[in-house]
Amino acid sequence: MTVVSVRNLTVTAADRAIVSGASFDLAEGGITALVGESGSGKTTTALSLLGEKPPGAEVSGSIEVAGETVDPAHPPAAGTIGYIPQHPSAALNPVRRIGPVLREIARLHVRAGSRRERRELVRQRVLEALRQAQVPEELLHRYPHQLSGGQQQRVVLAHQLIGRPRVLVADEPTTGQDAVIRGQLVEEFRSVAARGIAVLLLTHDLDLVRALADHVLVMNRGEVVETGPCEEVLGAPRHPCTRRLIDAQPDPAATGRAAPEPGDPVVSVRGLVAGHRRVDTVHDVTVEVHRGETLAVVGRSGSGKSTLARCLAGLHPHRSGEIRLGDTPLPPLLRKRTPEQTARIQYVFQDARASFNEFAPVLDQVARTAERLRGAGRTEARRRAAGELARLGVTEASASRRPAELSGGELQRAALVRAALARPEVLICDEITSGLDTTTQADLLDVLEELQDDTGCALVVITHDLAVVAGRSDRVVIVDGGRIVERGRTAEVLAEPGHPVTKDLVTAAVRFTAGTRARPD
Amino acid sequence: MRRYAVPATLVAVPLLLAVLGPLLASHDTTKDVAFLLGGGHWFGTDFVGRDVWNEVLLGGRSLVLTAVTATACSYALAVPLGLVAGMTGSRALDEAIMRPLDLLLAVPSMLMLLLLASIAPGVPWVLIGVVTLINLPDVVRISRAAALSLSSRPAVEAMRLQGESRIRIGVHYAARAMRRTLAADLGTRFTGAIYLVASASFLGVGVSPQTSDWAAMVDRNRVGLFIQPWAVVLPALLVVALSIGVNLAFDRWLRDHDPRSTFLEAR
Amino acid sequence: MTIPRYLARRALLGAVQVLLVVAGVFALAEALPGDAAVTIAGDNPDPAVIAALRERLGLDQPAWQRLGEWLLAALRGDFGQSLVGPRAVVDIIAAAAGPTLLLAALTLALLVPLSIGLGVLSARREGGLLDRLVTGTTLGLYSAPEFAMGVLVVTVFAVQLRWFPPTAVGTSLLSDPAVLVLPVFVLLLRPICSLSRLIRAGMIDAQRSAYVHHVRRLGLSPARVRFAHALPNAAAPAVQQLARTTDWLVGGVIVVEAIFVVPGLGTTLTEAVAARDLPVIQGLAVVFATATVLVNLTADIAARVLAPAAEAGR
Amino acid sequence: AGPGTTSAGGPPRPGGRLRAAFSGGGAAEVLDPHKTDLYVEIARAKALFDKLADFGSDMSPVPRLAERWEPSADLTTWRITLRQAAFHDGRPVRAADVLASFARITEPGSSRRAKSTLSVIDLPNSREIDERTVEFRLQRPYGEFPNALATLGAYIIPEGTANFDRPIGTGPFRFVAFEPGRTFLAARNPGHWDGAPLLDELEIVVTNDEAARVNALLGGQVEYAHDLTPTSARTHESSGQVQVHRLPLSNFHGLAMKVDRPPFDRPELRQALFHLVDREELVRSVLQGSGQVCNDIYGKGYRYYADALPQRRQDLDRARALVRQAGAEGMTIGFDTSDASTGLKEAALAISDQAKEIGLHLEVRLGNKDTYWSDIASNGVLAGYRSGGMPLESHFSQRLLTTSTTNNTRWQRPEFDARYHEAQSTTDEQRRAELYREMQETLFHEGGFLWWGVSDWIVASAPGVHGIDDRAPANTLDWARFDGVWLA
Ligand SMILES: Nc1ncnc2c1ncn2[C@@H]1O[C@H](COP(=O)(O)OP(=O)(O)OP(=O)(O)O)[C@@H](O)[C@H]1O
Ligand SMILES: Nc1ncnc2c1ncn2[C@@H]1O[C@H](COP(=O)(O)OP(=O)(O)OP(=O)(O)O)[C@@H](O)[C@H]1O
Ligand SMILES: [Mg+2]
Ligand SMILES: [Mg+2]
Repeated sequence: MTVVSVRNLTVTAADRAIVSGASFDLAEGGITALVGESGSGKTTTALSLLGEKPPGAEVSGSIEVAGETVDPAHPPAAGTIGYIPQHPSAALNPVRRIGPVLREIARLHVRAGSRRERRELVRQRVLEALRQAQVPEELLHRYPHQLSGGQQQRVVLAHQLIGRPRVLVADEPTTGQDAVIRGQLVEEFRSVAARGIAVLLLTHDLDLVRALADHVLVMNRGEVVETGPCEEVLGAPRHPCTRRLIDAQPDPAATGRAAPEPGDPVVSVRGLVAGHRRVDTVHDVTVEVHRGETLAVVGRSGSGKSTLARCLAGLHPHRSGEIRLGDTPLPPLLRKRTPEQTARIQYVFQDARASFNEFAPVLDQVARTAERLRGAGRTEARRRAAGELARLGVTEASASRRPAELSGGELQRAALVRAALARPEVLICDEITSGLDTTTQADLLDVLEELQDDTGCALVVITHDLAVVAGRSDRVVIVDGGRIVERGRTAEVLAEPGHPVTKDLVTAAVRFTAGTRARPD
Repeated sequence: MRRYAVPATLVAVPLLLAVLGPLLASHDTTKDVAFLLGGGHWFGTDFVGRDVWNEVLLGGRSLVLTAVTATACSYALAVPLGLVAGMTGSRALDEAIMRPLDLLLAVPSMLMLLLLASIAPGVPWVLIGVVTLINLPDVVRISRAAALSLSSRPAVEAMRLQGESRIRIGVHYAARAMRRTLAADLGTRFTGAIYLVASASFLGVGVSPQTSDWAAMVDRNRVGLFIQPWAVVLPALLVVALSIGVNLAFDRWLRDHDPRSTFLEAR
Repeated sequence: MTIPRYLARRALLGAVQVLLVVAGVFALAEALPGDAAVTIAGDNPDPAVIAALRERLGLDQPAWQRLGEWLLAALRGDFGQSLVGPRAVVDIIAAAAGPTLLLAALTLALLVPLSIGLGVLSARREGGLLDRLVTGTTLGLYSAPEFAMGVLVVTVFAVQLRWFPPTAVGTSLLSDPAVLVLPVFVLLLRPICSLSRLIRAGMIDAQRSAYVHHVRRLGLSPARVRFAHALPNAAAPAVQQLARTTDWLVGGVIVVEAIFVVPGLGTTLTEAVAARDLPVIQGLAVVFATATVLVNLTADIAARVLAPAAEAGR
Repeated sequence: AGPGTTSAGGPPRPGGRLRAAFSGGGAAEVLDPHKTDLYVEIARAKALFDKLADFGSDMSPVPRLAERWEPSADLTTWRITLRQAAFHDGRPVRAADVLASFARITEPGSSRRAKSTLSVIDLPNSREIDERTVEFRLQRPYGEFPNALATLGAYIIPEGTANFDRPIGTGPFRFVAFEPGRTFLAARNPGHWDGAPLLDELEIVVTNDEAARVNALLGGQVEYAHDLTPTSARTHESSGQVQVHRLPLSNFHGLAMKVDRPPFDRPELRQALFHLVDREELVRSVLQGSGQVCNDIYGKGYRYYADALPQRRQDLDRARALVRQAGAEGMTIGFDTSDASTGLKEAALAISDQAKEIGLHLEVRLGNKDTYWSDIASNGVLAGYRSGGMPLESHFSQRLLTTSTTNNTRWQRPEFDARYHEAQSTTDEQRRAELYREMQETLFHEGGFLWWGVSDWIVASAPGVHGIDDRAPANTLDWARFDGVWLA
């Protein structure tokens, strides 16, 4: 049965159609995937189901959710549509612990019974949701900032799984998840759908689409250019856009770059220990990054990858050990580092949206790097920034808007440019491809390679996407529980994983793609 | 501009009176019976028989000027301090800023006023200094509290990685994120400063007793509230109008210049 | 840093602060013109009498010596005798602390819910009629000075309508609670504005944040969304202002104490300063400084709780 | 018993408790009658104790515990006969109590209020003639010695009293309870020598804020409110909710110019000020009409006052000419004032405005109110001044003799001193009056004080209160006297 029916949806803002004439239905128990290039209007379409629109935008067309007409003046009843935002960190209240909020949500769905019974039911419901969303129970006492990016995302998922919405809209729900968890989440989404919930999945991950979706909608520049059953659309794409997306998918079987011989170490980390409050989350890590190489950092969600990266960037003071940049030891604190040192190691944040100042145009912010760290003049810096952004497909017009008016993928690219403008010797990229469609992702990786060739910059790529790892990195380190458990040349490690964790990750990824991807011949 | 009509009127009337008043006022010093209602005076006479309207004309300029300067001074000093204390990663720096200010808070402000009154009577700068000093720790604390939750945001970390100076982060990000809080506080603090100026002039700091002053008028004429209400009500109304107007204008302006939108952040 | 260690360090710092404040206040009071002997002599300032008084009160000794002696005695818990009256400083302060604390506690108990309520209410629709009404009213009351409000309130509710007693003359605050109504009312008028404005500002910002939006989408009731999710994020600046209000209630409500004849700490301080009664001023300084230190400590802990992420960054 | 009544309320009725609100001094207040400084302390002392004499409404001494006094011919020995009176504990009042009381007041090292006045007595040589007769030997001839007996704080306490926690006196009321700065309760003394008071109880509450006193009165929390501003009086007089009593000739307002230093060492400049001040305007605006103009000399309406002198009025031309003569045109002169007493500051503002018209710039400086009197005693040249009521003799001796301790105008003239001493050495009232007239004439022309007005003391009472004397200036016998008051 159709739960959501959208007809001729058009959203215009600033004389430009963000979405134009989209029509589709969501059926009870069906999983529909909405795919398309970054900035094609996916999030905007999804949010219009909730009766939300960009400020100043005009919405036309009709939306019906569970028989009720929805428009910005009449949003659907709270709880009808579950929504998992693309950037989950902002959805978590910074001053509330995880557990109480989950219980609060659960209480909405537990009626009947005595107080004791209710309490027990609430507890069960919370535990159930935690299990489904793969959130360990010990995180209940934590504040959101005490979670890793992937954990935050799963907590938000748990919020939605507690309730019983008619429709679940999930905007990139697996971007921050490792292969193992992703596999488990696929099962959960299936069971959600099996409960009769209509699922709208917004994603770039075509493997995920193949694994889950019954139906696929492809968007391009605000228009739905192709729709149909999953196998049909992805198996025999008709629209060039769709074809491009499929073609650009990285090859998981790639065997790493033809790596140059390792240069001198730019950064060497020795015996690094770091942690939060009393617990250590990074233990005795020793690793070197060589000039011009690409080092992939892979590990389960919550294994300490971001913490390690932040230590390098000077954002998280380590407890002991040493980080050397060239021959000089680096002070642990950013404010003790010279601008020169700051410029030489740059970090691209996992959550791009949160890393922008919401009050200033993105372009201005991006350009500041060139001004501050490379001594460029104001106009020169802007020119450079605009150029780099354009290379990645973000127009100057978009970039001149405030962060809130850019799509997730656009911001991710802007964040990369912001760091790259410092012309760093080491560029740490924390999940920078996660929010990007395959085409843009490929472009971005090409641009990075160019940068590497031009400047001899070393890349540290933190990612869950083993395909990216396989195709683009020279060496890989596998992190687990804050320790490096395996390291080596990418091709070798992926081909013959030594550590159980690596094995798990690789098998999960392979199983995932093998089961879904019809290998192009 | 129509949306600003109400706040603009509320601010303009007292402000114009304050600025132009002294030009229109008569400097005739003869006195009538104190607290006369009518008797050839538009708004009666005050506690020593001076014409209330004339006093109102005379009494705005210095008051508004000192209150504005004092509030501006306290903000100019306090907000940067609060930002630094709230956003610094160094606990030592935070404490080094906050604990001495706590000392200032712990000294009864009346004692401070009294002392300054006796040390340097009649100097407007002293008055501005006192009012600034009294407000300083409060504003520092409020802005520190507001800044504290900003300090750990990735946006701030990203700016630091760009090599941005503390000042720039403060001005371009933190101050903007806090602007609503600061405006709310500034609005009420300005009003507070008006009365602080008055009570200080009552103690003899700053404004000399010969000078007319709205807030001091309210204070000195209060005994006559029931036989000659104008002497209190008129200046009080002007202060009220000024204060409500300033605050409403802030509110309006913040609403019109709101770069935020939930929709897009919650995506 | 863990909370107990933090507390221990702040307690130590607090003791130093109190000491410094007391020394500072001593210096301030010394710097004031005249001394107890002069004020006792009053409008009959016979130099011989003043000199005799000085000698009797020990005021002829050097200042540092008097401060030292006072501090030594204070460490033993002896705050000395008033210079102008026959009573012990401790008795004087204890007698005045009762009414002050009672008034302060009552006012705070009403102030917090009221200002939160008003702030949240006016933030419901920014710029709406209700918002402007609340803003206008609270600001109007704020900008009308408290003595004027006091006089007005007494005239209307006590003298004309006779609903409440006009002053606390001749009764004790506890035996006749009706006496408390008007002073508490007047005490509320000012802080309610500054607090509710801050809450309003914070609430508007918080209500637009993604996390509030998120829980709203989840179907939490509007009240829960406001009070359990938006308010904790909005409250940080208001908590600091509340701390200042508490300070003021403990030591600075001189006007209200005068209008309603409540013999509290503020009045005692005014009188002691007027009489240059140094031991009493010193004793009060200890009380006020301790109160401020405690209030600040509480406020700082609240600030930590309300910005949990900030601590991690340190 | 008691003074004449002014309001008709039927025949006096005994009973009831009168609650009176005074301003006070907080925790520092004491019940020691020898240390009375504040009005509230005087009122309490008056309820509990008696003096040998007290001032009548024209400031002439009226016998109280003293039945009569007889001086020797040379006015250096005075024999006082005591009334048959008893302390609250039943002990009779004896000559020994009088001597002991005065000895306590004048004790070396003490700072008791009446000390300087009573030190005229040569106590070691004074003696008890019998139980009820005392003979005072004086240091010098003192024709107005009864003034000293009536002086503030010269109360008689039982011999050997050192502790005033539960004071025992001879007054119309006996002590019940006291909390400094808050309340005082006393009950009728049925055995009072002047007849028992009508009230059962007298409660005195301390209320520093004037508005609060009025409100308490309006709200029925007290029946008597002491010390109101003219504004409050005007506000409530007509409403009929309260009775307003204006006690005339209570509070003198003036200026003190220091005659020993420039610029006021030039008599012309002092005279210029005499002619400058618009007394009517000051009375109208500063006193709000609640008072009368004075003629620059102290003591209007009191015994020996020189009322034959012509009333001075503002004469700007004359003033201008005098300023010129003094060479003070365009001069800036510091003018000290403060909030130490009501009207002080307002008067200063008004006078400095008036002075502008003759080209004198009087720069008003607001001083610290707590130390004002002591500050102006030595510093500055021109200061706002006030004085309560006292006999002319006291005014002269305390403020205008070379040896005076509070000689704020630095008026030090041997011939003036000589006249004073002569007046005290003569038994001839006429001669004394003549001498006083001459002294006042000198002051009128070139003195350092400019008394421009005298204000009423305003008290108010609830409608049912009767027996309050409406003529007694503050600090005289019938002011704040509750033994003749009754409630109807
Ligand atoms: N403030 C904190 N207090 C305690 N534990 C924390 C805190 N911050 C992070 N952690 C924990 O530290 C571990 C490492 O976090 P980190 O962000 O480095 O993980 P990650 O490898 O980047 O994971 P993801 O892939 O999900 O982003 C996680 O298990 C996280 O729960
Ligand atoms: N207020 C606005 N004014 C103008 N353009 C806007 C506004 N808000 C969004 N856009 C633009 O609309 C386009 C669609 O945004 P949307 O967030 O829907 O993209 P998306 O498909 O979700 O992309 P992504 O995959 O990167 O998240 C983007 O190019 C964005 O820049
Ligand atoms: Mg999107
Ligand atoms: Mg991470």
